[in-house]
Amino acid sequence: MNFPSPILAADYVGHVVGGWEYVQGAYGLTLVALLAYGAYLFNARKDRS
Amino acid sequence: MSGHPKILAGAFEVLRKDLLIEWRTRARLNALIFFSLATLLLFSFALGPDSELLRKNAAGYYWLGILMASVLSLGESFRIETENLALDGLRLIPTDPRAVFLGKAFGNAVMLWLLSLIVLPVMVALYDVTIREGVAQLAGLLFLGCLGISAPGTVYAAIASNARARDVLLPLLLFPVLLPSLLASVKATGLIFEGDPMLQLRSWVGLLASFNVLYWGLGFVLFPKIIEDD
Amino acid sequence: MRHWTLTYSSQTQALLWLPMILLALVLALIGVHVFDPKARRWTWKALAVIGVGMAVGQPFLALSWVPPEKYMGDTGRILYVHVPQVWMALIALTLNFGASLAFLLKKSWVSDALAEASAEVGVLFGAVGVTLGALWAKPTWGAYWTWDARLTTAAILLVVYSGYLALRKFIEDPEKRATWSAVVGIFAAVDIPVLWFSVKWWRSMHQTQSNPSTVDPLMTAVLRYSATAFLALLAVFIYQRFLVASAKRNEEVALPEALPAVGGTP
Amino acid sequence: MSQPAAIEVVDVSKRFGPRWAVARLTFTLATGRALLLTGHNGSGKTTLLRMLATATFPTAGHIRLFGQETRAERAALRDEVALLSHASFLYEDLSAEQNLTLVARLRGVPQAKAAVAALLDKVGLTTRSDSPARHFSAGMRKRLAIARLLLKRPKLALLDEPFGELDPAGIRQMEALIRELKDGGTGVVLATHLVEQGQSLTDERLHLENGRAVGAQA
Repeated sequence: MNFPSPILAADYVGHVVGGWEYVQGAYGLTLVALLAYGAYLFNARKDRS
Repeated sequence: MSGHPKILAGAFEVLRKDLLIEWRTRARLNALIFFSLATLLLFSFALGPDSELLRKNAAGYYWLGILMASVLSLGESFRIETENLALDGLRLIPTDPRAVFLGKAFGNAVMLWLLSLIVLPVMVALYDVTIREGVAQLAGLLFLGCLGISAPGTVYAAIASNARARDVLLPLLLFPVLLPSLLASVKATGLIFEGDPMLQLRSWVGLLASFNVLYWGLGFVLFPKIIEDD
Repeated sequence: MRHWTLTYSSQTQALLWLPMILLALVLALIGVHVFDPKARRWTWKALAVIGVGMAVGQPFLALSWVPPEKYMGDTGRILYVHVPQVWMALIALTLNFGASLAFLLKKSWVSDALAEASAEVGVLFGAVGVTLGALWAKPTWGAYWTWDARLTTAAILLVVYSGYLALRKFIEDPEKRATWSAVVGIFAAVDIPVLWFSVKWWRSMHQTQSNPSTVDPLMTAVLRYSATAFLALLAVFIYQRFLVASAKRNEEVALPEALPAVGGTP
Repeated sequence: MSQPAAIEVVDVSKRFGPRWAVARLTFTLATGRALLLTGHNGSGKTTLLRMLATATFPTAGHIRLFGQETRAERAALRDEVALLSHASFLYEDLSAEQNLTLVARLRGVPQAKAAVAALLDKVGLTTRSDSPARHFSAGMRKRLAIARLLLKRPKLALLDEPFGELDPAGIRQMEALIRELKDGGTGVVLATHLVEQGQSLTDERLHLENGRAVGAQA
């Protein structure tokens, strides 16, 4: 019953007071940083080959 | 042939040479003294006229003043070596690179120590500090702290002196590495100022001594890698 | 403390093993990558697929599957990225130390390139990790930054290795750059544990580290899953960055074989 | 061969960044002979001399001096090889005498003070022995650098543009000095633009272009 489900996620967004967007922001930040670095590496690799 | 006595003899000559140069260019040392005095003054200006706060943090400001001056004096100690490629000349005499490290690092420590002693009375007056545990202990501790700055300082100054943007690079590389010995120095100096009822001084001094052993050992082993060109 | 642990379904129980299996897979792939040069053409791709796939699933698990933490609530979910990110940074910087040491013992452009790659990727993960730590600290401790030993050390660690990266940029001669940065890398690495203890003693403020036995197994599982995902990404990043560094080094240092032999004697 | 050659350069290359300062150079110089090194600016003369002096080491290839490999035996070789470099190696803030005394002490020269005084006399700097090197003219620096080199009594003297910045009298003195070194059995490598002057002092010639030996001639 704890299995990942979008409904459950939506439930959390509705229920949890405060903090939730904040947590999502933190995850977004990680994602952006890793993506940006990956893109930079991809570019650098393309330039070198 | 190149046993330990030879390294120590070489180190002694290098030390003598550095101190001789410092003595012949006293104007530079004077400038350094005024620089650290200005730094101490700036702290008291920046913090306002709260004399209680200044006294409480005096040890910290004092060591920061020494640290700021150390960057200048370390940079200077390698500027004279890059001029005319004098360091190459020293190597080819030949001088053991480890002897160069010991001599220069010890010379830098002595210079910083003298500086800190000269600035000491002004600092005491400026921050209204009482030295509760004795001036001799303080002088010894200051020397130990200066040794802790000069060993990594000499290695990093040798590196920075040959790189672009050396004035930015030296503090950038050096300050974070110096933090452990700086923290120990500040704590121990603070205890000498404020008194040491809990007998913590010994352990801080012991800690500082251990950092010294570590950094001097690393410098001794790694310095040749920096100045030998292969 | 949390008796509801016992109510997990057998399905969930089985799933708790999944992260360990994935971790073993990732470690095996890294091992093959390191020891079999011929396999490198595909191992990094496999790691990339696993890493990206797991990283996409990670927010799903950490944000919705795992129940909120008892005391911290949802904010505690930040830890599922913060902690593994810092772990990865430490792994990368340890690798930098190894590469620096290897270079000083035996000069090789491979160890130099590896040192460059691991330091940069380590700083990236470290910076993200520390930022997330600060974001977590604000709602938890009421301030982004408390000067506790671990935070302070982490921050200084970032400065130390940013200095290392700056040094690499400021030296043009590849031989000197390699040697000097190796020396700086060793000084920095030795300084890190020293720094940690000194800051700890300086602050004399304790914060005991949590360990798996005091934490709900579900949370441990998600933490392990996240660490595995980031480990795969870390390996891919370091390898790719290593290839970039190697290619650059090859441009910088032509080989004497490229020169025709036209020797002459007086 | 009963005696190893003074200099043995085997397929030596030296790279600075992307540029090859010396490229696949091979030559030998028998003991007691003097070599003239010619070539334009940037042809690799200075780099070659620095490698012979063990100040720096080849990127590829080997250099052996008196049968000893430079990289491995640097400590021993530095005792026997002296370099008169383009850079003077002097400490600007030390006096002429202090500069020499430093070298003498580091080499463990007996009666350092007397030896230094004799050398200062020889290069004609006795009257200025107490002024710091900073106040010296280029020619005087050169003289001081020569005195520094002579403190070593080297088996091999490497001279990079020894006549540069000297006045005519100084040049004559330098010539006499090089002859003296040669007669004393010291090997000499002389890099100079003054080809005729150099040829009268040396036995062999090596011409460098872009780090390579060109048109070998005796």
